[in-house]
Amino acid sequence: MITIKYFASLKSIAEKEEDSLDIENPISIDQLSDIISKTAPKMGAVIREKKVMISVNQEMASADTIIRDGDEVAFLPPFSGGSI
Amino acid sequence: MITIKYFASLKSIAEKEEDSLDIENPISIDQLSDIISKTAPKMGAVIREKKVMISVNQEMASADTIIRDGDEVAFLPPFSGGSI
Amino acid sequence: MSTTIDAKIRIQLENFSITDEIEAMKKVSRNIGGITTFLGTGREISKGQNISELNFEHYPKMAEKKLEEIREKSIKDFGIIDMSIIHRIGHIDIGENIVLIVAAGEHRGETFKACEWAIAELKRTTPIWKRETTSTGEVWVQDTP
Amino acid sequence: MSTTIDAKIRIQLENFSITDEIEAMKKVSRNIGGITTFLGTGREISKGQNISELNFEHYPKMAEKKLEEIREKSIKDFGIIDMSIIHRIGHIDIGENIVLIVAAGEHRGETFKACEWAIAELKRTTPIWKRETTSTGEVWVQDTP
Repeated sequence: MITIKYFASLKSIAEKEEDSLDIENPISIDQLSDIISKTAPKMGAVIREKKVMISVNQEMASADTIIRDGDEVAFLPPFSGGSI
Repeated sequence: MITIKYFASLKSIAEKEEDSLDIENPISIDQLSDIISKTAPKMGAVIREKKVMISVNQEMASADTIIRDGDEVAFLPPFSGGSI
Repeated sequence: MSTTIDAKIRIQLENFSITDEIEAMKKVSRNIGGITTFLGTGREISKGQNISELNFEHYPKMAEKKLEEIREKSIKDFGIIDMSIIHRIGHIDIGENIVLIVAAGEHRGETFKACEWAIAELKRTTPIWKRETTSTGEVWVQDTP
Repeated sequence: MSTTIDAKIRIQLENFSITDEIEAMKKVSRNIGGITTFLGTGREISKGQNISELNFEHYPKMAEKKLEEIREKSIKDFGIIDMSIIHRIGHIDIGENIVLIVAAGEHRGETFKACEWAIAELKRTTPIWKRETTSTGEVWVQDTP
């Protein structure tokens, strides 16, 4: 089971805050993005256009980062920093 | 009458905090320094060695600044700034 | 989320006291001679639009981890004595405190450098998002002006 | 010497509250987004010697005038919204607050620059002197390390 988290503006695009995917693994972030695109094309487009950053287990990841059962993948829109 | 003020370490060198000099004026800071040197040679030496700054009426002055009756001349050792 | 004032990294709903945070920092060492602090507050106007309120959301665990990394790197790279970083989340009104960075050192130069670097790094690396409410609606702020 | 918190330039015997000073500053404008603060405190060790207490003396009128000049130049040259400068005089114990500079602006960059310039300029131009008491006696500090 892979946990997927969406934050800020992505919550309304994904229409959820969190998801649990029971998928074959290990797979790459790139492959995971393909799977998400099939069920959530709007979210897939945002990922493909690289408008988000992706973390795996709270560390920044890239398209070829490998994810495994139990991992937490998060899609992160650009940070606002919370101040000036 | 010219008011003279001494601050910080200069108070113990001049052995006073303030002085009133009833001298002919206008005169330059340079000439005033000569007068002070005669009665207070230690203070005169400190002034001659340029170890102090001098202000006239709370503005920085130089050796050729002219002082007049009623002016306040202050001898200022280097500032510590009060912090790091 | 912790509210213990001794914790040097905190993400919290409630407001903080700058005096209390500085006094807590002073207890770290008697060699502190300078403390530079940056406070970010809620501005009324953003890109010409009047803002009525702000809301902050964070990625728990990851945000705290990033703040701790910033703190440790500030101490190591700039030679300061210590740093604390506090960020509020949830609803914040105009003029209220949002984020506080306290950099304490023996001398002032390194505390200015560390504090300025830390707030820039926080904005760059810490998963915290801001939603502004204006007369035209709510919007997640995505750029870092 | 004034103790009114609304006065933006003060030289005073008593301690000050950083929170109160920042809250007073926030009232100046609702467009303040960043406030950089520098606090100078009494260090325990100076040039390897243990300091037991500090005493500050100032040249009344001239010191206030210089601080006001620093404030006005900071606002003009760096484009900040406002600045307050408070310096204590008289007896100060180790760890106590000595000087506070609060620089408020719309954006953080100018507040860091203005605050750092202001404390350097204060040390350079403001007639305030520090006497350190150590085990070997009392000494007026004449350099600006």
